[in-house]
Amino acid sequence: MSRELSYTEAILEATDQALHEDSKVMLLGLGVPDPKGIFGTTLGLQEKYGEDRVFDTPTAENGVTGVAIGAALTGMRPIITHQRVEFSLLGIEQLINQAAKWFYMTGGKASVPLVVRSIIGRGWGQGPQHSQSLESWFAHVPGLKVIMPSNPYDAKGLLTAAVRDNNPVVMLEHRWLHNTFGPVPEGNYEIQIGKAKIAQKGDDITIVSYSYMMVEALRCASILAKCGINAEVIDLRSIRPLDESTILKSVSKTGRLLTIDNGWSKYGIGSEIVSLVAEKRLKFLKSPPIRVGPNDVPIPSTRALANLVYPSTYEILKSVEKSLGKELLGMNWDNLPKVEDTPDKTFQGPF
Amino acid sequence: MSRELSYTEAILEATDQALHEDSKVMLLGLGVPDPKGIFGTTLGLQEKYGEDRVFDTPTAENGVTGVAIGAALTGMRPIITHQRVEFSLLGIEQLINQAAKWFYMTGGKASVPLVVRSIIGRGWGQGPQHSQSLESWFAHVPGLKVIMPSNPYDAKGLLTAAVRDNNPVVMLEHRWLHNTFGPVPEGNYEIQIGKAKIAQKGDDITIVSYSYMMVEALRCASILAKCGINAEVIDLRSIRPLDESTILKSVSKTGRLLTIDNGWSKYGIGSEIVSLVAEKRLKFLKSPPIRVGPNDVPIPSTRALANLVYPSTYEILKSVEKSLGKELLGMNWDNLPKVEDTPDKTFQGPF
Amino acid sequence: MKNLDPLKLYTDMLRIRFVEETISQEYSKQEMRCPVHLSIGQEAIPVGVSSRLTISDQIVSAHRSHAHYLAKGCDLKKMISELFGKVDGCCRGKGGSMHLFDLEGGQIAAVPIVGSSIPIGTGVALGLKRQKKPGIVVIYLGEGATEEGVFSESLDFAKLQNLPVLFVCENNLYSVYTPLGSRQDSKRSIIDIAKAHGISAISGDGNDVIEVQKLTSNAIIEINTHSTPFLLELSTYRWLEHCGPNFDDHLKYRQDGELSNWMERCPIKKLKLHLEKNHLINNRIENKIIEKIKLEISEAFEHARKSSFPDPTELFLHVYAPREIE
Amino acid sequence: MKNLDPLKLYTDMLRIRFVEETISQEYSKQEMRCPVHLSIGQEAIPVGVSSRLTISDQIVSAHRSHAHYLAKGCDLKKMISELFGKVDGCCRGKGGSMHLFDLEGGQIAAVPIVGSSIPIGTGVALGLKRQKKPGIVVIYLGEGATEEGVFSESLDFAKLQNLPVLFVCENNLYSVYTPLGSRQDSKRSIIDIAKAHGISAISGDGNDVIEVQKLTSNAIIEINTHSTPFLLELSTYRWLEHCGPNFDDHLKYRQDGELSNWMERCPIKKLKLHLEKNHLINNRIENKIIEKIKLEISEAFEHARKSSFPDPTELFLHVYAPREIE
Ligand SMILES: Cc1ncc(C[n+]2csc(CCOP(=O)(O)OP(=O)(O)O)c2C)c(N)n1
Ligand SMILES: Cc1ncc(C[n+]2csc(CCOP(=O)(O)OP(=O)(O)O)c2C)c(N)n1
Ligand SMILES: [Mg+2]
Ligand SMILES: [Mg+2]
Repeated sequence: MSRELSYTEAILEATDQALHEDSKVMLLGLGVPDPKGIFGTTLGLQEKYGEDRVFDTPTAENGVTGVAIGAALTGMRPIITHQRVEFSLLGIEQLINQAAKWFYMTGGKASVPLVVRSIIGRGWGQGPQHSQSLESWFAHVPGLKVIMPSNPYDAKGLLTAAVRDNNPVVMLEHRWLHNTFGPVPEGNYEIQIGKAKIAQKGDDITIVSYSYMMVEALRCASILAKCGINAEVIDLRSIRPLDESTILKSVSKTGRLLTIDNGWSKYGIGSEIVSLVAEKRLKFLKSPPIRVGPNDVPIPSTRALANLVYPSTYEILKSVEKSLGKELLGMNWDNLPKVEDTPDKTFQGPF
Repeated sequence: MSRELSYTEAILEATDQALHEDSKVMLLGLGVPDPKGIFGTTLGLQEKYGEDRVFDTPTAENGVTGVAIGAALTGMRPIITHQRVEFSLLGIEQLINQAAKWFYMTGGKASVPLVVRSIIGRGWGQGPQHSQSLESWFAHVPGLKVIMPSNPYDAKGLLTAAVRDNNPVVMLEHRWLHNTFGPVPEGNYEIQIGKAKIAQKGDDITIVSYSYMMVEALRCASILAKCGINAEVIDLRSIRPLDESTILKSVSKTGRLLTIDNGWSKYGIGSEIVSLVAEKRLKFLKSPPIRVGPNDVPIPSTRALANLVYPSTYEILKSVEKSLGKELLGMNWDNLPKVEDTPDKTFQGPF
Repeated sequence: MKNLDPLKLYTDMLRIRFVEETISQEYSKQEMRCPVHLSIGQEAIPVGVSSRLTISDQIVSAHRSHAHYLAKGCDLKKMISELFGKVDGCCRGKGGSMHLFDLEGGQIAAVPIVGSSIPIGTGVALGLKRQKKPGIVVIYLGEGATEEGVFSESLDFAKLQNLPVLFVCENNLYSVYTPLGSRQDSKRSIIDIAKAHGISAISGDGNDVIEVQKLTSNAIIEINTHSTPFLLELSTYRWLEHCGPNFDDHLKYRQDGELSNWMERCPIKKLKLHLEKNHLINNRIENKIIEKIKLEISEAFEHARKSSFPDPTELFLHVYAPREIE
Repeated sequence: MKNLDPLKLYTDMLRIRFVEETISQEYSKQEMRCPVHLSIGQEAIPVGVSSRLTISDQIVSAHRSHAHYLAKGCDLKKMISELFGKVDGCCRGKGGSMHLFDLEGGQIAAVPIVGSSIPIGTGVALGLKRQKKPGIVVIYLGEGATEEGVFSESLDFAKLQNLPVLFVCENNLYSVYTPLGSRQDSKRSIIDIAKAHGISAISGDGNDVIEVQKLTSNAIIEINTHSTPFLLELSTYRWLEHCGPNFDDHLKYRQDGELSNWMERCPIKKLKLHLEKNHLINNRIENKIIEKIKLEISEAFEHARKSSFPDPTELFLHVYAPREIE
């Protein structure tokens, strides 16, 4: 397991293997076979599997979502792509009213095996209509599954599971994860949808996050370790179904909870987790749980403001301090990474 | 204030007075001038204000939402209607990406005064695609305001405030409230958006609800009173902005919290409220907060199952017992109203 | 290919008419507690269309789907039980009248969000084509549904991929109570919209079942020979209220005399005249047909009445499909 | 009415070209940190259209809006500052390149969700008509945007209400990297789609500014005399990458030689030939024009560079409009 792939390559490989494994799998979306191949995640697949299985579409998200549902009803297993989750809103009626309810509505007689990949934007001035992260919308709806992998290994394993699932699965990919690297096995493997991962074990506080915010969570955990604080970091991986028992078990042990949201916190993912813990583990809580997430404003384009939207390492660590009820020893508060409008130096826009 | 109106009449009167008061107000939507007039809420208005101001539209929710936004940009104050919130999903891109962000996106230079009325269905076998209640979606989005009046007085006052507001306001109307009656003043008046109401004062437990579930909440409160339990019942009225201080003040006093959701509880309205309280009033909580709401399933058509979806008086009272940590004295558990598929005898379907 | 015998067409129309009339009569008993959109007056279209369909052809419908379902040969008992909310309904009671389907009969879906059935039907055709399965897909849609943008999106996609789709637009002049003129400019043409997308299209009298049958025949030939979609726009008229069991002429949203004119143009009456002229029917034959239909219908209602409601545990069943289905 | 002098058209096109070229050159400095969709090669359409617009006319644009904004006479400094993310940008930095607008100049909106600008522009026209305000609304849209269903919905609504809308479709053959043929059947016709909705429509050469001007004149006359919408489809071509500052011919998604053919058909070059033939331009005049434009542009960039970023407190400003605005 020493081979490293980027998140992009992991998605590409999972898709390639899914297309190879099952002739019913098909891949469609605006730009799928173009030279950029959905940020590299679909490159070369049309050449390999032909235009019948891997193809471009008109700019018509509502129609395309419906078409994918219809094809799924005949036994196909479509994967559709949206370069921004905002574009998917045009097809959300199909996803929510139709796909999510089909199996139930037909009394278990017909299902819609469909994967909807949507990219969540951030940074480089994408602005109010290209930077939202609407996971709590999808997570609210019974009948949908929602995965938000935080690293290449999970991206491949969860996408593989999603394609094999007989339900509509929404995969939300953070643009800033695309160029992150990590070990990825060559063969096919699945990560169970609905199971969280303990990304780091610890006893002092439970930090729950997912998707890109896991990068922040783990960074904070290693800083905390230097201060002698052992954080247990939970990577949700899926937000529906939600792995309640892993969360509850951890908080029972640590007695402290911090959630880091990728999207807005009001009526967000952290709200569900904090409520769950308050309902089921109230007595275990040694201090009030804390939700951290983007500020409750539309995302502005200018970096002067956009950088203020997102939780910083500083804010997260300060929240941990508050939760612990004591100062972090040996912290150098001045030396923390600042929020930037690019994930790394290789990212130079424009999209 | 002895005059009683139905919820429907209260909406009609608020709209009538808004059209009268401001020539920029206009009302459009599929069926607005038809003989049923959106369940009676728009009857006679076209005759009174003319086809230029009150008019029907094609079955084209996306287009109509965009048109209303465009008209609002020129200074008009459109009210649009959807006979079911599910239909509004076709126009949700316009509402969320455009209207909700316009004022922010233009640096405060242009705003979208727009009211979107959507009806939430329930009962009489409406089924999976005509019974959803998606308020937590709208509540998640900064830039929107979301009102959910629970009675005729509030319906008139909140709608009046919504039409005068310079922001997009979503009003969700529960179909089962349409035929409820209550005192409504004749003149124009506003209820402040973002302010909750203490519908009943009490010291023993805080019950937070909104929209149709307030009917249940108040029913339970009066049953509880007979058992010597004084519940403080908060009617949220608006779910964005959320009146945090009224909730926190109440829980500080009672130490107990029960939320009753109108839509699904997972990632729902109750989640935000429970989290808020857990974060800010943890120490005050004498027992774990409890969320009650529709079961986490698509809404089936058959009443044999649909009636099991919604929280019953029994379930709510049992939750209160759990919260109080003691049995309700003198309760006759067998004599409670059952969940029905109609709000009252006058409702005989079909829609 | 179904029987092309006009008497069969007559029987099929009459059967649908009687089913709908029975629902209408029985509705006030409050056993069928779900919205119903009846098709009385519009029977010729589904019967004419389905008379040219085979078992491998699929149909997709919307909110007003009873007639489509029955004409295609789907199961009557499963339909009535569904309306009653019973567990042996086609959706185990979970869907109701607005979600009728029958995979064996060939109605793959009914979707009550206006327009949303159209891309789904288009996708069904894509699935068939990719799997090289035989058959075409008929997508029934109201003229109101053509106002939803997804109609145009689906035309574009169907033509681009050259899918075997027959779009059948039932133009009954109304969307709920709203007349055509308040929704579509008088110069707007559904036929021309299809043609502007490169799709052949033709209009016809939707109350003349023989004409519908002919137009369908020609359309299917075109679809199969040129592997291209086709659109039929057929004029017709709904007699009862949009949703519910009753007449609603007193509401005055219809033009004066409009309903009675259209009732004169009843598709069943029209075919009967033709049959009589050609001595293909007499009282004895007709009575036998009626008797058989009535028996079948009363059995279906009796069956539904006696059937059980789903068990409470079914509430949590079917939210998610398991890994292995079928 | 703006100056119809062809030299003015030339100046306007050249000014847009230079602004876009400057953005392209300066982009790598990473001061303009937002996606940019440049219009080099497509200048004739907005310049030709705007040459027939008055100050009371409004335009609505999409993601590729620089040229529309500038041709309409909106403020250059506010645009460049916006690209720099500065507080004196047209959106106080909150919008970036994809949200340019200038209420005084008449660009009421730019909307980067493909197609979503179309009903908004239609609604602007409704608002003007209801308030009996003068002016028409020009809605610029790419040929890709015609694939979104809301295009058809907007055509229907605009015609139904007879709104003063001029739809200007800039057909540049691509949506991002996807060629027309992968998105629209060869028999699909945007002109015919408009006509099928009852809207007059005509196509023309979008790289010939004089032709654009003429077509626009005629369209506006039709809109005003018959109070009806109108659609123009104008062919053109984007030289640079879809989003970003560079050429991208090496990506090979364009046909071989396609770009160079279209560069030959440069709208500015074409008009210059015409001017030269009619002795309306010479080196001296041209140099003066260029000098003036370059000065204006460098001043705008200098200004943007020196301007401040919005204060951190602005993050929470403008989420909700207060009761009293203006
Ligand atoms: C998206 C959406 N908007 C509105 C409705 C409400 N509605 C139900 S049926 C119907 C009429 C549609 O008219 P048409 O397509 O002509 O079918 P018809 O009822 O005439 O058969 C409408 C508007 C809906 N179900 N879905
Ligand atoms: C709804 C939606 N889908 C996809 C996109 C991504 N996108 C941005 S610009 C664009 C191209 C649209 O093509 P066209 O309308 O022809 O305009 P052009 O770029 O050619 O000027 C696309 C697909 C988007 N912004 N919005
Ligand atoms: Mg109709
Ligand atoms: Mg284009």
